[in-house]
Amino acid sequence: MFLSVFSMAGCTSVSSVEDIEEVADTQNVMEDDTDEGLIVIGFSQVGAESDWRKANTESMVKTFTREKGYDLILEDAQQKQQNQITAIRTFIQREVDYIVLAPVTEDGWDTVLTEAKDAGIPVIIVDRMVNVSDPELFKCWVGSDFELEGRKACEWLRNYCENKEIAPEEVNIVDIQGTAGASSQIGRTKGLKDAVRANGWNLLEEAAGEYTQAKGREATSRLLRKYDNINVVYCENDNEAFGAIEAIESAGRKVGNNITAGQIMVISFDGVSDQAIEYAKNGKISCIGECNPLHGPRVEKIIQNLQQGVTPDKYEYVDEDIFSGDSTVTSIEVDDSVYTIKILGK
Amino acid sequence: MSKLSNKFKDMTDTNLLLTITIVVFFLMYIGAIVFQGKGFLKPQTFFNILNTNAALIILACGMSLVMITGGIDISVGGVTALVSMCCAVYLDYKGGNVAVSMIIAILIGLAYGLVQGFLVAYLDIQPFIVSLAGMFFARGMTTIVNTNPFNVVNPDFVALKDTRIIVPGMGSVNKLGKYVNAYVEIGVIVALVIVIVMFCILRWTKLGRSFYAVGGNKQSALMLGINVKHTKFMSHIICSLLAGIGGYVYFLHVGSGAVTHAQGAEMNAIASSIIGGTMLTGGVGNIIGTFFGVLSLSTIQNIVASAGLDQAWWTGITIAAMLCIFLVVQSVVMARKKRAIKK
Amino acid sequence: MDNNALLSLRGIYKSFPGVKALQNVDFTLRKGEIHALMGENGAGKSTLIKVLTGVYTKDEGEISLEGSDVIIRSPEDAQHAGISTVYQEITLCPNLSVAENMYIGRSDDVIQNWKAMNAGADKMLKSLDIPAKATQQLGSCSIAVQQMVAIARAVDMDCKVLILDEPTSSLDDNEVQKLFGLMRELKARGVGIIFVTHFLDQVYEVCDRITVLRDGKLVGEYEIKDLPRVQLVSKMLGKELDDLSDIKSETAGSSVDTSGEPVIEAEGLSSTEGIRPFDFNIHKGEVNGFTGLLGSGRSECVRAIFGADRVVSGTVKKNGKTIKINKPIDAMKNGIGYLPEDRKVDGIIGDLSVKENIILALQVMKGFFKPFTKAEANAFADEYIKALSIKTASADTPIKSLSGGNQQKCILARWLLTHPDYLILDEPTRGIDVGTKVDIQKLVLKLASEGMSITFISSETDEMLRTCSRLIVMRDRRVVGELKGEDLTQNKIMSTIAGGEA
Amino acid sequence: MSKIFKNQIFIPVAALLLLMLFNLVIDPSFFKISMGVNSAGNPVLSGYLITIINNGSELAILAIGMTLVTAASGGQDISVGAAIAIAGSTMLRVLCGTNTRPDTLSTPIFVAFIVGCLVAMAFGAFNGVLVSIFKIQPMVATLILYTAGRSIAAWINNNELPIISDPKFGYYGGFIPGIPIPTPFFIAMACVIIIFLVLKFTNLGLYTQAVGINESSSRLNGINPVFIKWLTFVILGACVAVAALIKVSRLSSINYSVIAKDIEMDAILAVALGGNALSGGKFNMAASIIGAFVIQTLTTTLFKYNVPSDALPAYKAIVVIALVVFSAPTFREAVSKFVKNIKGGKNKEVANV
Repeated sequence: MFLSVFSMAGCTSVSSVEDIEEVADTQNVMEDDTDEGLIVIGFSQVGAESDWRKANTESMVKTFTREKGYDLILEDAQQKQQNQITAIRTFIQREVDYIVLAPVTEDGWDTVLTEAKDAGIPVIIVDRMVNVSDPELFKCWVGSDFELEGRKACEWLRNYCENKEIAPEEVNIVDIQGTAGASSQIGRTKGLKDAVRANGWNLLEEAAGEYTQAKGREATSRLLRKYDNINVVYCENDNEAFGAIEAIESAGRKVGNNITAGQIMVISFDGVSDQAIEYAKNGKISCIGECNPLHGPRVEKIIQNLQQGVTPDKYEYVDEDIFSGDSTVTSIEVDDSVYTIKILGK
Repeated sequence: MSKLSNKFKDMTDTNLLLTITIVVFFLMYIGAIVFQGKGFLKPQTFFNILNTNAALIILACGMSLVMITGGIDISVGGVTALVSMCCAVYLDYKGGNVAVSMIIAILIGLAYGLVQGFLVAYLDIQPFIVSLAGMFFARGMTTIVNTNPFNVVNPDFVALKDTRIIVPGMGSVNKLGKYVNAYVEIGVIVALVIVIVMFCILRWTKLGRSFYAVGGNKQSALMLGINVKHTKFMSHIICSLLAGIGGYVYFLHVGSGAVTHAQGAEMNAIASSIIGGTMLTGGVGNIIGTFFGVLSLSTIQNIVASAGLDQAWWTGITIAAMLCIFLVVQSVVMARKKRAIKK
Repeated sequence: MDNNALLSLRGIYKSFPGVKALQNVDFTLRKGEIHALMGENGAGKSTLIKVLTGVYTKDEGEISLEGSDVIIRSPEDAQHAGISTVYQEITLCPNLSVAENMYIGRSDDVIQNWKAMNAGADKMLKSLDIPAKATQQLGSCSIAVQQMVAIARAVDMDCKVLILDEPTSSLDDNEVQKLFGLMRELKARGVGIIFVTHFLDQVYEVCDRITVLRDGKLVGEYEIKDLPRVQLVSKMLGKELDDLSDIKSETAGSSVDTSGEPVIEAEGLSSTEGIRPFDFNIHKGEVNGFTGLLGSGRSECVRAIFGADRVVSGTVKKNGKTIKINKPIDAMKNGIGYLPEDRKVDGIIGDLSVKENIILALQVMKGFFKPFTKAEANAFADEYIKALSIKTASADTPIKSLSGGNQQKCILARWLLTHPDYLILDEPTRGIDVGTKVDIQKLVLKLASEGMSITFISSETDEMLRTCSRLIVMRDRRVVGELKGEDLTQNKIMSTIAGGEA
Repeated sequence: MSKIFKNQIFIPVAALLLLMLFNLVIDPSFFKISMGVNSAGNPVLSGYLITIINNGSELAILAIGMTLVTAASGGQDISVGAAIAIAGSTMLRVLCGTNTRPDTLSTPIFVAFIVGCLVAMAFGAFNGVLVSIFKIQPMVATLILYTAGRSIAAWINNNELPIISDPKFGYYGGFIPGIPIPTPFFIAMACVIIIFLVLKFTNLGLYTQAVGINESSSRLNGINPVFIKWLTFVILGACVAVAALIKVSRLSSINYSVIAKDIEMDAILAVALGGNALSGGKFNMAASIIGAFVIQTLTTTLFKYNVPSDALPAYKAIVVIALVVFSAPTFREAVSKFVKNIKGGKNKEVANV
């Protein structure tokens, strides 16, 4: 399964794959210089709540192997900030060389990151952002521009509606939100809200989906009972979208692009799992804003730079695409950049 | 040898189980040092266990108490979450002061104790059902109070939360060559005080001994002139009160309110009590044992984490395995002892 | 009105759903007397005592202690008023120490002084010759010692009124004598003692006065010297008694043919409960018995035959053929029935109905996949309720709401229903009123005459003499003798039990 | 009248009627059942009542096993939720083989169910051994599996989330084409019928009750209490497997940490609402099963009035407490005394006049 994700990623962000190889080469040279032997990295992961998260973890595990001179200690926090704080404290006691943190929420990191700084351990943040008083508390951040993802997906919807001559006031959207307070939730929600305001769509309700299939299903079926005019379900990740599709189908409705004919359009994010791509191909999901989970190589590059005393950029965005199974829209423009839609053929 | 077996025979059940627990804890910690090395040798690692588990220690004390009395209270985790959320909302949205938030915590605990205690003791409803409903109610109320998790930024509170008490004479040199003192959080002091107070209550007060009597045999306790209903009532009052205090200590440690806070804490508290030698049938148990029970439980978690068993599910499996071994050992030891007495 | 009255109860009423347990009962206890409270099972003795000790609250009536009215709502209140009680069942906490059991629930002190408590307890235990240490966990003491501890607690409380509710049922003769000595001593100190027992001998040995209850009503209060035994029994039963003499006249089981193959024959049997290997046999239509002091291994022997404890050695033959008995079901399938010693713990299944309790053993023998139909079960139950005249509201009443004697009859019915070839009755008459006792004895003889083999165990020797034709005597967990025919006399039994050379 | 009132089944039935009445008064559309077409193009019934019988099915199935365990051992199995995760994970593993997203099933569904069933029964047997042989209290013994279960479930599938695309697998938790009534309801009814036949044609009921009330006495009557207790846990294991089949079929996938979450609490509640003593002994199977549907009705009613799922427990708790307080003997006694006093007072007044 992992391989397929990898190859899929390969077709979407070719550059990063090349990076891996380059870095791996330099790494082999490097190894002889360090007396300690292995570089110990403590990685506090949020959990395993979604396919994206798993691909993210896999990417880290596959990158930081013993063969390449790393010792990765992975701590699964099971969605709890408290567990992450405990994990970081354990890392400090074990005197790891680097701490990689994929924070569950943005707030509440000051204390523990100060401890890490005092202990002289550099911290690299991945995926979601942290909100700290002193930006020096972490070395750098690697992740996606979630707001951009949201804006791209909305731009696709706008283009699609224009092409199909659907009036903005006929677009009735519900937003199945991700884990409240997560950067991705905040960014994707903001992207949607801005677009709703700019285009005059109806945003019927925002519901909590917590990035899980079960919650997505539950929220959607509740909303379907409440509103009978929903025609766009904006899910903030794939797992929520799977749940939403189930809910729509078990309520006796159909998913698809043809919203004027009573179908319900599902828009989603991440696009890491085969199933999501499959759904996009056969039109169950109309549009997926990709969120690249392959942070491992980027983090490795940063660590290599740090080892050599090079200060990396503070913020690094990964490249991301947008997929659809429908060829109505071929390219969109956001902030003066043009993005080509990856049309997934059947 | 026969002297030893005699001693074994004369030991009260409580002391016997306590001894097993303490021995196992030390063996485990030594094992951890031997196999895992430097991390476990640092005093701060041990104090981190205390810092992280201060709230659990308090909850487990209350749990042991109701278990000794022959009951159970599975609402403690829910109460912890409710306390955290209420205090967090109060402190941030209302800009309230820290002292009042403490009173709120204690009042929530007290209210829980009054209602649950009344239902269990005076209406004779099974404690499992009552506290199950209590747990549901607390978890539900927590969401009703506020759905989204958030960190408290109230400056007084944050100052209190970040207060560290230096443990004199202990510390270690860190990577940068700096000597760092070992420290504990305020919650640990609260937990230790509660352990001592609870130990004294159970050992030396009339009420404390009544808990054991009621747990040992309700009918007999009644005949011996103990007010059984009042005793049960008090056990729930104290347990919920401790859940309130434990909830605040938890809140003080995490500094945030969230619906998912302290999830499964009730089961951890029960597991700690059992590992600490408290029996769910009532009448047997010891607070010191419970204290070591919590430490054992979290040491295991630490070992699992630092053994590099990366998947989260290993923690669950090892804790369960440990629980299983403890239970079977307890069961076998008690059965042996019974047989020894018969002969 | 008696000036010397220590405790008086006037016009006590107490009813439970469907039962009027006490109706207008008066009772007076004087200073320095031992007062027997007598009556059949279900006469209201236990209820009266529970009202007095606050376990039940009375519906109506007054209680006065030393002339002033007292209100007793809980055992705690009773203790504070100076009424202490020793119950038939042990009402101590097994998980606490001996000393604690003696002192808990007594003082108002918030803090417990362990040192003083242990010292006091040790002194008391020593003075009463109880073989236990103050710091020992109560659960690790034998039942008899536990009962003695309960008595020690009551004695130590400096009470004005001491209630002993069948305290002797788990004590051996020696311990009973020790208890009587203690009672006399307390009496001399002016304590009033209420003594409830089924043993008539004991009543006549220590008591001064008797109050008789029947069907929840007061029959009367008598000086002991004015009330001969026969009259006491007739007052308790409410009828003149010829039945007792009837039984005596039958010299039981003399006509049994013991020449043939025994029905059950055991050789070298021993179990995990620590009895020495013993041999045993019984013939068709014979009634024999195990006798010996409490703890001599009587019950353990029959339990080994029935497979109730794990058998470690020996063989059992039925009608000459070796059979394998590992667990009770094996014994049952071979036509053996066992009425256990402890009715509450081993006999009844409290929440199940009388009917289910009666059919249980036969049902288990019939098999898991072959339940009786409702009609069959009802027919069985009705037959035996009638045959043994079990007093119950209906066959569907939970057995726990029946009186002790009727519960025992149900258990008896359960085994009779299986039509065993060999029936073991371990203390079938313990804690049962005289009337039912006689019924059961008669039934045993009748069954034997119909060809059933029966082993009968009882603590009351005269009862054994009346029913058994052969007695196996036990001491210290081994068989020490077998008595039959001429040798079946009280004296001979006593001397065999005692084990003197004489 | 008083006989009806005293009957054990009165409480759950009354609770059910009360809830129905509440819905009838507030919003009769609760009872509306409409015929629709689902995504596969099959005619299906939908409506709140259908939701209740659909979603209450797993609970009813579990209540059967839980009632027996409660009766025989005087304790509860708190690991059923975790065990469902294990059984479900096993079934998916067997169905998928090595590929987590297979296009075709590698084994027939029937085989997968049997394997899942055996695994669930084995875990039931494990609990049973701890309870019956080691004499550990059921709640404590099952705490072990409760702690480890979901981890084991994740481990079975290497922490992957297998997804079954074959629509046939969805039938068990959804609809069979052409039949508009949800399949879980049929499965639950089949289980109910089986257990009633078992209770009628075997002595399971008598034995479990006897063992639960007085173990020592049962043993002396030839029953093997160790085996009976163990057996009830194995039966519960089988119930768990059936519930697991429905659960995973609903999703055609599994979420280890969420699947059947807190269902143990609901199952225990169902037993308690049925008026069965949680301390064991006598039981009434029908009452437990109705109890399960009471809980589901309550849940559905609350959902209907837009109570968010996280806040649901709070309302549930209030209803539960009201029910147990009402059925508590002490409370009933106090009330009847109070009523009597009022009546008595009136009588006296009359007499005075």
